[in-house]
Amino acid sequence: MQKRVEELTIIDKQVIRNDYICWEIQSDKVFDKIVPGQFINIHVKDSPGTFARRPFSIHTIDYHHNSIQFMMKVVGDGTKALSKLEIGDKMDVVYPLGNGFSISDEEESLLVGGGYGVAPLYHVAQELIAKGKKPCFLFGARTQNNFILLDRFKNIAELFITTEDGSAGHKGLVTDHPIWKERIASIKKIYSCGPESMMEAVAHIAEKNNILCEASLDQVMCCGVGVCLSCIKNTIRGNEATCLHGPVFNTNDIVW
Amino acid sequence: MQKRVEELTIIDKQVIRNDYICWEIQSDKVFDKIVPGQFINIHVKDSPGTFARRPFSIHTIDYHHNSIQFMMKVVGDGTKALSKLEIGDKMDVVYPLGNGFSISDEEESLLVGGGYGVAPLYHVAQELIAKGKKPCFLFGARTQNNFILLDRFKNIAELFITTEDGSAGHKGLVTDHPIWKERIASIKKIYSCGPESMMEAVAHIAEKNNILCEASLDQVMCCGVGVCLSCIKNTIRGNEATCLHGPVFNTNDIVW
Amino acid sequence: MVDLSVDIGGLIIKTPVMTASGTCGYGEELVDFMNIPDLGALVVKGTTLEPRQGNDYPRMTETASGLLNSIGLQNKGVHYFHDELYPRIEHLNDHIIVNVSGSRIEDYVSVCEILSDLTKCTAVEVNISCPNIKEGGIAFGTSCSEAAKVTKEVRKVWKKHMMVKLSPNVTHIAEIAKAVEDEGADSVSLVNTFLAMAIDAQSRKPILSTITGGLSGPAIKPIALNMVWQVYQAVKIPVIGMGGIMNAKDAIEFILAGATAIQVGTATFIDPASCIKVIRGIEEYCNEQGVKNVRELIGGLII
Amino acid sequence: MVDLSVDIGGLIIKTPVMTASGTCGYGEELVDFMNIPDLGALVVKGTTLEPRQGNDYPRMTETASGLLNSIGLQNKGVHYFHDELYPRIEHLNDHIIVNVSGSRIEDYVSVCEILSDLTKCTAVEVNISCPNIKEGGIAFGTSCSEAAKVTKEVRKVWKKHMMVKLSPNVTHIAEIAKAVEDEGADSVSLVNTFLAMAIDAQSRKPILSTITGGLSGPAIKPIALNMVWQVYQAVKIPVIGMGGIMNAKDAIEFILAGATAIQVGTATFIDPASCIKVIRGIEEYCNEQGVKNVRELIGGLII
Ligand SMILES: Cc1cc2nc3c(=O)[nH]c(=O)nc-3n(C[C@H](O)[C@H](O)[C@H](O)COP(=O)(O)OP(=O)(O)OC[C@H]3O[C@@H](n4cnc5c(N)ncnc54)[C@H](O)[C@@H]3O)c2cc1C
Ligand SMILES: Cc1cc2nc3c(=O)[nH]c(=O)nc-3n(C[C@H](O)[C@H](O)[C@H](O)COP(=O)(O)OP(=O)(O)OC[C@H]3O[C@@H](n4cnc5c(N)ncnc54)[C@H](O)[C@@H]3O)c2cc1C
Ligand SMILES: Cc1cc2nc3c(=O)[nH]c(=O)nc-3n(C[C@H](O)[C@H](O)[C@H](O)COP(=O)(O)O)c2cc1C
Ligand SMILES: Cc1cc2nc3c(=O)[nH]c(=O)nc-3n(C[C@H](O)[C@H](O)[C@H](O)COP(=O)(O)O)c2cc1C
Ligand code: FES
Ligand code: FES
Repeated sequence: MQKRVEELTIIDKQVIRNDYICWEIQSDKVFDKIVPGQFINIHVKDSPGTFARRPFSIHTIDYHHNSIQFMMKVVGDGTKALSKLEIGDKMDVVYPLGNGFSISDEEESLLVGGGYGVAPLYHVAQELIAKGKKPCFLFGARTQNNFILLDRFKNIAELFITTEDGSAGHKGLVTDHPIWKERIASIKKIYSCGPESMMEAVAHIAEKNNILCEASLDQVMCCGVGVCLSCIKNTIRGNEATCLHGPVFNTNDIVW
Repeated sequence: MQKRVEELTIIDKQVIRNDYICWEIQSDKVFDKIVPGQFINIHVKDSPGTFARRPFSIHTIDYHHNSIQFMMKVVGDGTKALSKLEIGDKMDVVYPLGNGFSISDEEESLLVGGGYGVAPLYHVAQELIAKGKKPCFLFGARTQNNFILLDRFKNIAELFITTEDGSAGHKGLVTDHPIWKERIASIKKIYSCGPESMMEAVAHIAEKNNILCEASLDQVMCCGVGVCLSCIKNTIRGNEATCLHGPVFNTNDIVW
Repeated sequence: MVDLSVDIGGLIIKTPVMTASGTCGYGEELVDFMNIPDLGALVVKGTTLEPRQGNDYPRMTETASGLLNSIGLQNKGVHYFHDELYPRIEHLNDHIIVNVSGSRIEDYVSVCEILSDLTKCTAVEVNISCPNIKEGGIAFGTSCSEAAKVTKEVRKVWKKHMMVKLSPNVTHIAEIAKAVEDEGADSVSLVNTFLAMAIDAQSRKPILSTITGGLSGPAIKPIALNMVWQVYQAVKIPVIGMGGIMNAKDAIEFILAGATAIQVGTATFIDPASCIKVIRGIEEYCNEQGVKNVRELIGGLII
Repeated sequence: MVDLSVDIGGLIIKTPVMTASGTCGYGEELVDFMNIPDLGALVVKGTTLEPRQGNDYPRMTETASGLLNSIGLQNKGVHYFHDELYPRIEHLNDHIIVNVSGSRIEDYVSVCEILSDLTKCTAVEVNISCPNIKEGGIAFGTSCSEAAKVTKEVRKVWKKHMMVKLSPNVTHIAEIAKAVEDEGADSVSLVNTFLAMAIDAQSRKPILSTITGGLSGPAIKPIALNMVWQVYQAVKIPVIGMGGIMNAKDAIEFILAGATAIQVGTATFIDPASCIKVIRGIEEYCNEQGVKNVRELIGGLII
């Protein structure tokens, strides 16, 4: 879909666990196809400390209502100011941005996520399921309470979890989960989104096992449309703007 | 009363005529004596375009509840941002500032006001009445709709009005009102607050008739405590900070 | 109908609004957001003789009402621009102005020579003010004699419009402007970014990989506005003003201070359609104020 | 207990936080808001030989994250300060630093001579950087030789601590700093305000009566921070940093960049208790970070 700047209307706001908000924002105009892994870039008004826009992954799309859901963790001034908005208020959004994941034809795929990185994987799984594929989620967190909305994910696909403190699921990092040993032969594609260290570790496993792997990078962004060149990542093609040529990269192309 | 910086709690908010708000804000701490004509200086959060504080005259004080009422006209970014606050929210206020009017012992006095300048005259009248004096209001506006809360003033003292378009009261400027001819002999003190041109015209009448006259100047302010020297007015003593040596001046001292 | 066209020194552009170099990529990135041909000119990313990877990440951070960057002129070099990029973007505007940078005078000259045969490249903007490369750049822009030298050498090979972009990191910017005017610059553009720095108190480290960078955005507007006004009074060639222009009101202020045209930089990061919104806003302002011709406003400050 | 005392060059002050000249009056105006003796020093309003009315109203306006002023050194002259003001404020701090301004070198010298006998006036801040007076002021601060000359002449008559306040409106601020160090300055303070301008697009007039003024506040912080860092690397005498410090975090950044002490200016207009809040915040930061002595942080930027 063509990129645009638009004032979208907040039609739903769910506060989860105090520090996460799940928003739904609606456009007056019709949506074309939006690719899972694409993101939106929001202008924060009423926050003197916030000058640049703030990027958030698209969690899911409702094409009937031309609305976008995204999950926002409240971390600093920008997200704090946004968190004060209510249903009916407007958000000034540039969207849809970035390349998104390439939803390919492999039968089985693993969707590895951590932190707010799980958000776009929901959209990925939806597309895979629509194509008749079998996605499987593997999420990691430091401790049980750090997960959000696990039920929502469980409802659409198989879900495995790890926690560093062992409070839920397998104890350890996502890369320590037994699933890697058990299913490594059948997994043909990995989609990952989360902390960079996690994505890098996953990429190494993928590389060793010759699995196609895509990761959605989390560079600090500003313009979101490829013109400021602040969000670069070194790739085999040189420094690339992650907002334009990414945020999703084939992990083999990334110089970590 | 000693000056202080404090977060006051909004305990009342009345929107009047769309563009005026009558606020009541309350302190946890006890008030000492606040002089009519003193003002408060508010820090506007959540407004990227507003850097300096914004000054507002005290409309009246409730010493039992340690609360201050003030009337705010919504004109620009700062007042727009403030207008979004609700009962229960806090305002970051420096107060009480300036010298205030000298409530003197003259039997009859005229309180001449225009625009938001009427606000502090209410407090002045209250003090005069408490002292057993007879204040009388004379307010001017361009047109009838520009007056606010006239009833409130009418309730405590005699009230005359003028409008430039003749839509209410006497047609013309406040200085055109017949009261000047009728009562000039008995008026011993004038308190004025409003547009500078009005206050200057009133001051000339006062001077000609040898009436003691005080005016509350409306210079653009910043610090409100006499340290930035931005709010100066030329007086017979040289440039003086109106926030510290004013906002109220004996009009004979002002070099208009 | 307001006439928005201006003459920036032998070059007539249809509106007084251009992109600022390094803030609009090559124009292609913005086609979804606005009709690029409506802009007065498209000023593309700083271009050097050799490709440059730019500085390491992180190379941008927010400051109060501003941005601090040390991109460091990442670009694929003039040959790539000439052969690959230009053909892709030549339809985007009648005036594609290439911002030319280098660390040696010979580099500026070579880049300009290579660009000479590109029809739509009707002007170059000689960047003697980039704070983010180690040698050259800003060094040329902070001394009258060096600034004059670069201008003189480029003038020898570049026959079309030559705009020289000045650094604000100087004591007397008007003197630098006069020096480049004397050597044949057709216009001056100002300002480039201010040398600045950001530190993370918690980690006690600089935020940018390069320690220092260049400050842009509304924070610098009042300083830039004064510089435009100073230069306007000192030179006869047109002045292209920029520095924190976020909307039409800001643009009008620069024009009143003496700018014949203006560039929109950082604003594009906040709203990718900023340039076109500024143009529409200038038009509205002219309509409201009864201005038939935007040229009436140039240097029209009432004092 | 954190030790907050610092030595700014033969003068030990109990905390590294001072008021900035022209932003705290004479301290008296702020007694309701904080305990002035807790500050490292009280730097009072710019003082000239003769009384000055300052510039016409309006002489201040808001800009994005900043303030633009052209107060123009309104003060009642050094004799009034000596005879009337000093006795009233001498109890407010052990170090009352008078900011000395003038349009001729002889004026600086005379003012300092008159101040010599005031016990609590342990230092002067020689202001060679005021952008808001017609002659002198900034002219002294934008040339190494002029800056050196003022410093040299004042040094002859002023035996106590001499701080020289530098202008940021220069190409190489470190060179000016070195010039005044060579002539015997005990410390340098920087930065003063940036020459800047504001225009009202609607009326097409300048907003200030003086057309241009000086910019202060958070907008300039990243530029000021870089200048402090540059000067810190160039001179051996202590650097007093300022420019947009609004809170303890900002103050720590300046100290990490090389400031031995800092001054709080514009912040006082937004919160009259800013200085004391900055001191408390520095103390907290030191406690959190396990810093026993604020001196450990000076120039402690990790690169
Ligand atoms: C492509 C992309 C997609 C994203 N998707 C989501 C999402 O779906 N949900 C979500 O909650 N967040 C997402 N983020 C992160 C989100 O943009 C930041 O959390 C947000 O910008 C913080 O703004 P703030 O003003 O509240 O915090 P700030 O005050 O700017 O920063 C607060 C803290 O967060 C850190 N921070 C700021 N930006 C980033 C960043 N981009 N990455 C990592 N740390 C950062 C800062 O260093 C600081 O420690 C995404 C980021 C990118 C680049
Ligand atoms: C001592 C004093 C007492 C005041 N009391 C009241 C009061 O009781 N109620 C009330 O509504 N207002 C009062 N004001 C005026 C009030 O401070 C301004 O209206 C307010 O600061 C505007 O802020 P803003 O950000 O909304 O507007 P801005 O965006 O700052 O300005 C909007 C418009 O208002 C004009 N303006 C801004 N400040 C002033 C000013 N001080 N005087 C005149 N015009 C100004 C600007 O030039 C501009 O045209 C008082 C001012 C002073 C100095
Ligand atoms: C991210 C970024 C990259 C820039 N790159 C260049 C450049 O390549 N060449 C150049 O002359 N100026 C460059 N500039 C400076 C801008 O063109 C402009 O002069 C400056 O940002 C001030 O304008 P603004 O405040 O509107 O952004 C860059 C600025 C930014 C913010
Ligand atoms: C209203 C005002 C008046 C000032 N007067 C003086 C002065 O008299 N002498 C001086 O050296 N600096 C003066 N300054 C400059 C400040 O001391 C300080 O150097 C500058 O404002 C930067 O610091 P800040 O951003 O913290 O305000 C003045 C600044 C302002 C805003
Ligand atoms: S955020 Fe600007 S190029 Fe990616
Ligand atoms: S507002 Fe600062 S001195 Fe009056």
